[in-house]
Amino acid sequence: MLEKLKLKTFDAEEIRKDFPILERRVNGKQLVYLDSAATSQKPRQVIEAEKAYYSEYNANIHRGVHKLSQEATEAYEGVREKVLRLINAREKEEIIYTRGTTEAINIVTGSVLLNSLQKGDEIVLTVMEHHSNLVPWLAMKKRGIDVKFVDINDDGTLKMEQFEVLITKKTRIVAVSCASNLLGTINDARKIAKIAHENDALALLDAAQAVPHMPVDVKAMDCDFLAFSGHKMLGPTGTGILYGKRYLLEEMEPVQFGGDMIKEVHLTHATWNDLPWKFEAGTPNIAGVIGLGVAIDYLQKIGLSNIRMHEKQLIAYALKTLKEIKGIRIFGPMDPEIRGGVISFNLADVHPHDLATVLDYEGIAVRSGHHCAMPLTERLGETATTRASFYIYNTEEEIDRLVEALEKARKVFGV
Amino acid sequence: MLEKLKLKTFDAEEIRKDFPILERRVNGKQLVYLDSAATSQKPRQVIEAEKAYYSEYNANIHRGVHKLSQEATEAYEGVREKVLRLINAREKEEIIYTRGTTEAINIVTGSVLLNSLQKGDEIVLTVMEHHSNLVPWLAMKKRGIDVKFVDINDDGTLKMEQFEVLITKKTRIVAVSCASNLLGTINDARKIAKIAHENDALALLDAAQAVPHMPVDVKAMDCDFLAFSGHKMLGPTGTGILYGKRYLLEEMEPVQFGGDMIKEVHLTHATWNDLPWKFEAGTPNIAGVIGLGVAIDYLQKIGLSNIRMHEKQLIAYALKTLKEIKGIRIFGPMDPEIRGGVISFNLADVHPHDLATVLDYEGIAVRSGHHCAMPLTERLGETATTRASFYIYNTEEEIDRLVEALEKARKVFGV
Amino acid sequence: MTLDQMYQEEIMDRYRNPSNKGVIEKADIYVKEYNSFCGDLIEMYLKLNPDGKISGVKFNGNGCAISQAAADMLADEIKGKSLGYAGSIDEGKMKEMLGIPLGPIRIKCALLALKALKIGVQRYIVKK
Amino acid sequence: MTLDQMYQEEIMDRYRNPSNKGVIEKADIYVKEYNSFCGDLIEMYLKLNPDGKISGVKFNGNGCAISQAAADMLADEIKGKSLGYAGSIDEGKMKEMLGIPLGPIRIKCALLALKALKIGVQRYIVKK
Ligand SMILES: Cc1ncc(COP(=O)(O)O)c(C=O)c1O
Ligand SMILES: Cc1ncc(COP(=O)(O)O)c(C=O)c1O
Ligand code: FES
Ligand code: FES
Repeated sequence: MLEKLKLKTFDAEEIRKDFPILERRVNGKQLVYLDSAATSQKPRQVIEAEKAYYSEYNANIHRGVHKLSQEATEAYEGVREKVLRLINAREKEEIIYTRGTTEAINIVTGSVLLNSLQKGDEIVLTVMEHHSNLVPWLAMKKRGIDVKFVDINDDGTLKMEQFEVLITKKTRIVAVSCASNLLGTINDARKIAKIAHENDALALLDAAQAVPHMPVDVKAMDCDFLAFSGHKMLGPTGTGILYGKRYLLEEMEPVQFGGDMIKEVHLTHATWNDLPWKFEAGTPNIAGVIGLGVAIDYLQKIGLSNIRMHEKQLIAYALKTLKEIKGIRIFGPMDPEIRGGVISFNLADVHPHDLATVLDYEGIAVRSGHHCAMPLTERLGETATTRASFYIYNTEEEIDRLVEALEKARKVFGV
Repeated sequence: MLEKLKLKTFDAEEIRKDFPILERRVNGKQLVYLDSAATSQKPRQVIEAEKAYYSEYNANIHRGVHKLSQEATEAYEGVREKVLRLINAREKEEIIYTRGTTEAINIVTGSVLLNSLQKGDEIVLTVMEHHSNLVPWLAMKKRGIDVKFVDINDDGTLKMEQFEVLITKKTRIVAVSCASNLLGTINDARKIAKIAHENDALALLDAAQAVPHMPVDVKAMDCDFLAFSGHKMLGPTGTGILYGKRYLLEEMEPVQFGGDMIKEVHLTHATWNDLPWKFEAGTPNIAGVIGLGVAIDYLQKIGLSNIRMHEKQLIAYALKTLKEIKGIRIFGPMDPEIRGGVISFNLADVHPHDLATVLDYEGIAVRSGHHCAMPLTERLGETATTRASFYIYNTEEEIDRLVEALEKARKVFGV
Repeated sequence: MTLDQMYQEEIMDRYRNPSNKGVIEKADIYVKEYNSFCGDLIEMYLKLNPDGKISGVKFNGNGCAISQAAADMLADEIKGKSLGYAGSIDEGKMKEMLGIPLGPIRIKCALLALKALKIGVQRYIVKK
Repeated sequence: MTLDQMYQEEIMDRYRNPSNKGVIEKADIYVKEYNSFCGDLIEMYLKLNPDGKISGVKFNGNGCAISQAAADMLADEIKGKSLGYAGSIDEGKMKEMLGIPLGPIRIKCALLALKALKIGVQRYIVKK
């Protein structure tokens, strides 16, 4: 069916046929999966790619001369080229495979490049960061490094003017998400990177909620690091990417040590392998990376701009219909132009987890809680929220089902 | 066919039917896979388990209230119990999921527990360690920590008496492999741990070549840490385990920071989650862990003692037939009682990679090179070796094919 | 199970109108425990008689309906009982009291108050 | 391709009896390069005439038949040529010279000497 995608129309109904899980029934109802911001579903093409690897050419990579190992190595290494094209990187050496966004960011924070930060140096984040782009930086406070936060406006957009104030000559790195996994806000990453560079600071972008959903161009944004997760973009679990500008990656010390990341080992010392392998110690998630390659092919075939358009339509529809529900509080910008396919809300005083349980009884999978953004949740004055998030396979009918179920919940909880 | 395994006989031919890849032909010949020490092949049960996860209940874990997330969480967390039983750990909290042995060891070396090592403290390793259990320790030398090495005898066994000398009150940790991935030597890990403890040092065991192949009991060995890889024991790539005694894991600081490993996050500080999640930051390899659980079931059904027996028979046969080849040099102990299913050798002056290429033309997959053990290779006076390694699905007929092919290689290279 | 069975009357009642919510000043036992899954907090306050009987018990915090109802039930259950009895209540008993099946995730809500109680009892015994 | 084609006569010949193996004392260009896949080492020695022509070239190290044969061929190819020509040899040319297809792994063997040569030429030019 992928053939049809070449047409200009973006037919989610056709795409759904590629996702076996969407046929599932939950509590007797047809599954409505609105939790793609946590992890996306996988098309059969990706599932089959992993199966094919294990059934036809499973072998450890790099060090093997035999046929299976050569095939596995070629497939595994070939995915770097696909990632490179997806985010418009310069060289394959800039693409490092990780377990996910979290590991990608931890490689940057854990490396000696940043260990060389000195007391008095500053890091600038925002209050909307995911814990992955927050806790690793907080861990640096012990070394006397100050962490500052850009706040949000009431509409869930960043107070852009604060960047100009908080980023100073003391700032060594500015780490910001391209899009918020809770508010949906799409940030002006390009501008933020520019302000950072004007102050000789580095810019790291957490693109976990961007790369799967819209065109991302590291050259255009001119970021120094970019981190994202494969499992949020149709790829297997246990996959992610760290992009880094080559000169920075060259300077950085590895954070994990072992096989594959070395050139030479003696009893007294070792020398590091070339990029990108310097950062890839031990046997990696070979099947996962190969699956990720197929996921990227799938996304490219649809086109990231088309995906963005589809999600924009969905979020516009969701904002319009959900805001009619009595007692609902919706967080984040109401303008679909600056919002990804994510909508978090609360219903009167109903606890989000109770709400999610109620929705689950209706077959609707939403996420509830702090969405790994406790400080932001607190900043919103909530203890938790309920989040519906969309992807290529979601439809307006599914949003209708969400609205119906929320009306039902209002009755159960008497609100 | 797994039903048959309940019989006392261990029928590799029956087991082979579960491994789709073994039907493959390479260069027109039936594949002979002798590279399981690098990564094992996967039975269809494991492949199907991953497929079932993605097709039926793929979701992110822990934070999700909805049905899919609950099912995924239960499946993912349930595997800890299986690992616990496999290695006879005390509590599920002692089982940490990692990408592989390498990451498991790096968690220990990277943690502040070991950052607290002081100048003058000593680490004791052996010359037969895999880079994974070598390079992370070497990285500590920068901090003034001394790394000492126990040597091997000519037969590839450890000079056990050196432990008594090298381990002193200055020794903080002794890190040794249970079985060598190059020599095949099975070490007396229990005794080594005992000597370590008598000197108040900790004992870390690299069990990458032990857990897949023989019964391993952390209580009996009384090790403090045990590291191994899921992908070497029929499990998916990107999986591994760190076992640690609870009191040590409690004391240790996490090495990666982000989602899931925290209890509370504020803009100023964060507190860590309970064990084992404290060490599992970010979305893990969910499908991989679930597949690993099925791999463990598969191994348990066959029985680890039976697997050991099968491999002992194979290695005895291999040693007997290979040593007849003119010009062959076999490394490691010639006694199958203290040797796992691994045999490394060199043929006259033929370069191991040329040899592996020749074998590959005969459909035989062997590994060649330093096997991530450069210092050991050097210690043996070689620049590289060729390695054949066996697992449950290998047969004596396959060893015959190896011998034939080696004879052919002798002709090609005129040796 | 249907939605109504899950959020059945007793649970909704106790959630909307708990009889044991509040604080006890100068409590003999005070425990603050987070649910690691949701970040919600429960506080348990126990007041003891000289003979070791639990004379007062309150819970506080912001949790879901399940956790609040469970805490309220648990408070009723141990009020006037010995500390030993309170310490002996296990997960099975707690699930029985709630009377609704819960998945691996929401069960943490049901057991949060119990977890806090157990910590409190243990700490008190050790300190003595 | 069969085994014999792979380890064809010229390759085996050059491997067993290389004409350019050895060292050059006081070489104008010396590079030591490891093959990260196998750990094997190749050393390239180049001697230049005053006019910039390569008057002598030797390689040393312990590699496989492929790498040794490739190094030997490469040495023959650049002997007496200009440094510019040496620097201009690309992977395609090297593969062509060897004349056997190689997988993604063994290709590194075939290109090791070339890699060392290119590094040496570049360094020399920069230093000047
Ligand atoms: C914005 C953002 N950053 C980071 C992450 C962490 O990604 P992972 O769990 O794959 O490491 C997520 C997803 O949970 C996210 O939404
Ligand atoms: C003894 C030993 N230790 C460690 C490792 C590293 O395992 P991994 O690559 O799965 O991290 C291996 C396997 O390559 C091994 O054989
Ligand atoms: S959701 Fe937090 S206690 Fe139930
Ligand atoms: S195997 Fe080392 S250079 Fe060919």
